[in-house]
Amino acid sequence: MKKILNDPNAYVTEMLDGLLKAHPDQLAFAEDVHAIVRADAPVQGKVALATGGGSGHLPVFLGYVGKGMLDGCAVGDVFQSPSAEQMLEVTRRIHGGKGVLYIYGNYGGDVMNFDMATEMADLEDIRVETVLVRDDVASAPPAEADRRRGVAGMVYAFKLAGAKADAGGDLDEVAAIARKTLEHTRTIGVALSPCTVPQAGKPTFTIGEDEMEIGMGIHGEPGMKREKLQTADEITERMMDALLDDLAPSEGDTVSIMLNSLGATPHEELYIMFRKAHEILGARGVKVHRPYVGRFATSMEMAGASITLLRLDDELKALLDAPAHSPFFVQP
Amino acid sequence: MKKILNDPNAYVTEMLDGLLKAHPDQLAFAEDVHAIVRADAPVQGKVALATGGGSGHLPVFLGYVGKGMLDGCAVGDVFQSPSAEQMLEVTRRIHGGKGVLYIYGNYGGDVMNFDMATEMADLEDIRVETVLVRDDVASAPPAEADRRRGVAGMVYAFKLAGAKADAGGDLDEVAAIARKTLEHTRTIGVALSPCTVPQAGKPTFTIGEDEMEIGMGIHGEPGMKREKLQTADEITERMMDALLDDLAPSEGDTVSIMLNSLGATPHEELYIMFRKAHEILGARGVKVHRPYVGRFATSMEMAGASITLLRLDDELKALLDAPAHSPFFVQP
Amino acid sequence: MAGVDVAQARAAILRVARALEAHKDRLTELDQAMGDGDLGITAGKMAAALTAYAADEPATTDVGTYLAQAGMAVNRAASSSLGTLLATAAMRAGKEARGQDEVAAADLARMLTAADVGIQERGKAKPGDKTIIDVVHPAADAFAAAVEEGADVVAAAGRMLDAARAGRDAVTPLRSRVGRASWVGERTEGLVDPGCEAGVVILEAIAATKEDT
Amino acid sequence: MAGVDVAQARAAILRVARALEAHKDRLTELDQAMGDGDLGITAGKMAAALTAYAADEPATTDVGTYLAQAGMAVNRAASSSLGTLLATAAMRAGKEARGQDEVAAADLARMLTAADVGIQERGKAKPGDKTIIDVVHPAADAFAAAVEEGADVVAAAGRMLDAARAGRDAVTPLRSRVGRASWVGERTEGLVDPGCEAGVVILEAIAATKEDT
Ligand SMILES: Nc1ncnc2c1ncn2[C@@H]1O[C@H](COP(=O)(O)OP(=O)(O)O)[C@@H](O)[C@H]1O
Ligand SMILES: Nc1ncnc2c1ncn2[C@@H]1O[C@H](COP(=O)(O)OP(=O)(O)O)[C@@H](O)[C@H]1O
Ligand SMILES: [Mg+2]
Ligand SMILES: [Mg+2]
Ligand SMILES: [Mg+2]
Ligand SMILES: [Mg+2]
Repeated sequence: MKKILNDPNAYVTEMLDGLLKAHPDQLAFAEDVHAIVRADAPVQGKVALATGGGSGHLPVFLGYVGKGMLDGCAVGDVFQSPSAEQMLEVTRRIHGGKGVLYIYGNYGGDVMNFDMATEMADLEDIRVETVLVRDDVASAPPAEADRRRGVAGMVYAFKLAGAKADAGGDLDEVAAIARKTLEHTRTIGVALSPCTVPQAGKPTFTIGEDEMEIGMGIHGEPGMKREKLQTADEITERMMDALLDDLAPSEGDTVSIMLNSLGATPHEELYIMFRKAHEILGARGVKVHRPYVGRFATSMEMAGASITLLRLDDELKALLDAPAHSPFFVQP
Repeated sequence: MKKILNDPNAYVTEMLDGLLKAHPDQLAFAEDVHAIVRADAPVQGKVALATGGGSGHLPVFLGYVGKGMLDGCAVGDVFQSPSAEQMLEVTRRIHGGKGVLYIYGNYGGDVMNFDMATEMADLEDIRVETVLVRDDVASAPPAEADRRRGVAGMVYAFKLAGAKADAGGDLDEVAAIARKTLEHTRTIGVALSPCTVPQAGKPTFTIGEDEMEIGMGIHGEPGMKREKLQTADEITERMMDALLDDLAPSEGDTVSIMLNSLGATPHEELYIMFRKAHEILGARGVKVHRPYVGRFATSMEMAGASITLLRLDDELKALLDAPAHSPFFVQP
Repeated sequence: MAGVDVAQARAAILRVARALEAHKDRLTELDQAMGDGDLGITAGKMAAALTAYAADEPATTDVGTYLAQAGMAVNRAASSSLGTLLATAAMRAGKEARGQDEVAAADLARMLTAADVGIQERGKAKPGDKTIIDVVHPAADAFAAAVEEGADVVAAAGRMLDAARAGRDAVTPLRSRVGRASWVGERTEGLVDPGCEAGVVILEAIAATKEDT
Repeated sequence: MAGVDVAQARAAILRVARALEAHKDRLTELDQAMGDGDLGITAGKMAAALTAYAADEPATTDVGTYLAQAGMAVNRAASSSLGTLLATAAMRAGKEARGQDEVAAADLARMLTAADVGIQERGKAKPGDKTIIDVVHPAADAFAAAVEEGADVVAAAGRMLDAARAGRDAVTPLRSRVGRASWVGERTEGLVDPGCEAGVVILEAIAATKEDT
């Protein structure tokens, strides 16, 4: 897949430069360390939410920095963790006196660096709590759920924890909401074609013209197995089966569902999948509330999609419905 | 590029089915004829706005049906005009007593069918005005501007005319705003890879691994010429030159700019291009107001991007800033 | 010589459907060279719509109404440029014969002319722009002239087909001036216009009436 | 025998940088087979950061501080799993020697152990999980044991390297249990762990001090 690029080494810097020029009213920038914060940060008297991770997943991560969601984000190179120093800088800039919650995906580099940042923040008397996102059911069996990768489901955690912080929750309450949200969240992906990391210059993996991989991660991590490409209905059914087995909603339950393109797969195909997913939920007596269909967590130009389910109770539903406003996520 | 598909012949029907299931509060559906209207249509006492065209361009066309934008949309097969009958059905369902404005792209099939629908609507005493979108500067020289294709610039026309209709404008006033908007709007695209029409089953065109085509249309219509792939800055500069030559804004003018992915090209690359476009405008003393960066008019999974400029005066600026709410376009 | 009735019109419609279906690939090829390559798909849709339309016994004996309704079926199924123009042609030709259970040579001449005018009004193109008009317009003129000179339908149809083919070939060296092909510019010079080719295919299928029915 | 001073630490840092740069492609290859294939990029970033760090005359004579700051430079430049673990290792080893203008064999043993502990605390993996720990842990133990037994630094370094290589080879048949490779599961059996390989490369470069300086 071809790219519109300048120097691959300047990819993230130029991307951030454009982003800041496009959203000057919403975002501010610690240019030297690639840290993005809300333009009005720190919001005094509110628990601050931070995330971070590699670039190449827009809108994840920094696209959710905004009112009702995140306060700041440390931006790594493509598919690379940002450093502890970047995370500390974000933490300092967003801390509004009520502590900081880190919500990010369960990847080695990120975990280690956020842990380092937590130790550093502690030295500066900033209280930090951490909630790891581990929603990808394909990355480990239920018994080893703490090894799972974090993928699109993190958006629900940002949204609901952000709403709780906006509603005046303290650090423990906001962290509890993030944890509860993620306990009720499951994701699975399917990849049809790879993407290219600009600095690497070649595709992250190879896959046959008639193949797909259900369960593949958003950096090309291995899924369940390489198979012949199936129909949209078959693919959706297999993905939904995996999710429903793991989440096990009961008849009468309500879920929100996120049909997410990994990048190249167009909206048209997402709606074709959504149609089938909706039908499967209906057949199980599970109701759908506030579905999301679009691009929420991508791998640049990778072809494929993921499905996320979030089982809602009244508390989570109210938080999901609260307004939010970031450059990539607007909910009136 | 691989697709997640069932029967290619059911592509549009299944896509619409999913769309209606995802947005039941916002959209309603004349299922048999593939006509989408606002759930609250007809809005009495408001000029109604309709568009239509082939599928495969989401969010264009139907993604802009919603408050502050369009009232209805006739949905064709992929890259195929809908029929006059579909357009008439939309027209009937949205007419709120103040007439109907058709805004759509200048393509033969669409023009002929909307003209037929206009004649039919006339028999039913529904007054219809038409504004053709012809914003693609690459498709004909300025002297033959009425032959130009309609591409992403139509979104500005939907937005501003929709705002005028919301503000109580009558049919002539709303049509005048649509015309004025389009007089101030110019677009150019660049394509890096083709897309595949499901029913055709093969790519719409072929292009070398190291090639691009500046000026290509959103169905793969020929552009200026096939060239070696250049850097993001070079591509952006050439596109901006073509737009600025044609639009000729003066120092001190204000424009809105839309950096639009044709589908596969990720947000990251759009921001890299936006950065350069912003710099070029700055160097000319042209100010940027309310930029849009994302996917607004696509060709399914085509790789490439388009840039649209809209020169604003106070009237257009106020209409651009007005709120809008459709499944694909939310502006608080 | 008896005129054309609904049964014969129905047979002609089925012949047109078969001819369009048979020429799908050729039309796609031509449309790929200077358009968007969908004309084969459009031809297939028109063929299917016409076949479905003519599958039932005609509900009317009125040739005009029968033909106009075929045009509406075509528009519903195939609303690309050519689909819409051909639907318009059928509707206008049908309107010209409304109320007639049989149409004679002179009626056919008027119907062809109405189709020609309809295509020009709908598409706003003129002879010489290198479109299907460059087939239909000379064909209608030739048929009318032949009928005027006293030729029977078969002979008039022969002259019509000669004019149609000559019209197609005459514009082949020219540059396309309207529709998608106009964006391709000088690269269209020397290429057969796909709409012209479709026009010839359809007129040949219609003209076969008098021999095969 | 004199201890290691800042000048020698700086020379060792430059040797590590050169070794990482030289082994980039090999590390990428190994990381492609069971990870995300970026370890060569990470190695290049670490090499560049270390080279830049050691380009200036050291601003301190304190070996510990000098080494800890090198670790911070590595973390800023390369914050992948291994980059962070190695940065942590350097910071912990440096902390252990803070305030010393020279470090002797026994200091080096403590520093290596601190690095080992640091990596385990930071990454929360254990020996046998098939990570760089399976190189660093036995290497630190072997060095400490040799020093305990009265070996000089050169001899202890030799035993350290033997243990490091043996540690890498011992886990190659096993299945990876942490990090990206754990998602690849049984397909990792028989493959050399990229972090182990990097660990051996780095320790070899450090150990070369005593011979080349
Ligand atoms: N405005 C027009 N008037 C007459 N004929 C036209 C016009 N536009 C296109 N055509 C004819 O239609 C043919 C293309 O048909 P079609 O493939 O259906 O068009 P498209 O795919 O561009 O909608 C052309 O070869 C030409 O003969
Ligand atoms: N938690 C951990 N503890 C110790 N070593 C680890 C851990 N995670 C990964 N590693 C080591 O790091 C190597 C991969 O390094 P790197 O490519 O930087 O990882 P990633 O790209 O996944 O961030 C592995 O081969 C392994 O030796
Ligand atoms: Mg065509
Ligand atoms: Mg077409
Ligand atoms: Mg790696
Ligand atoms: Mg990595």
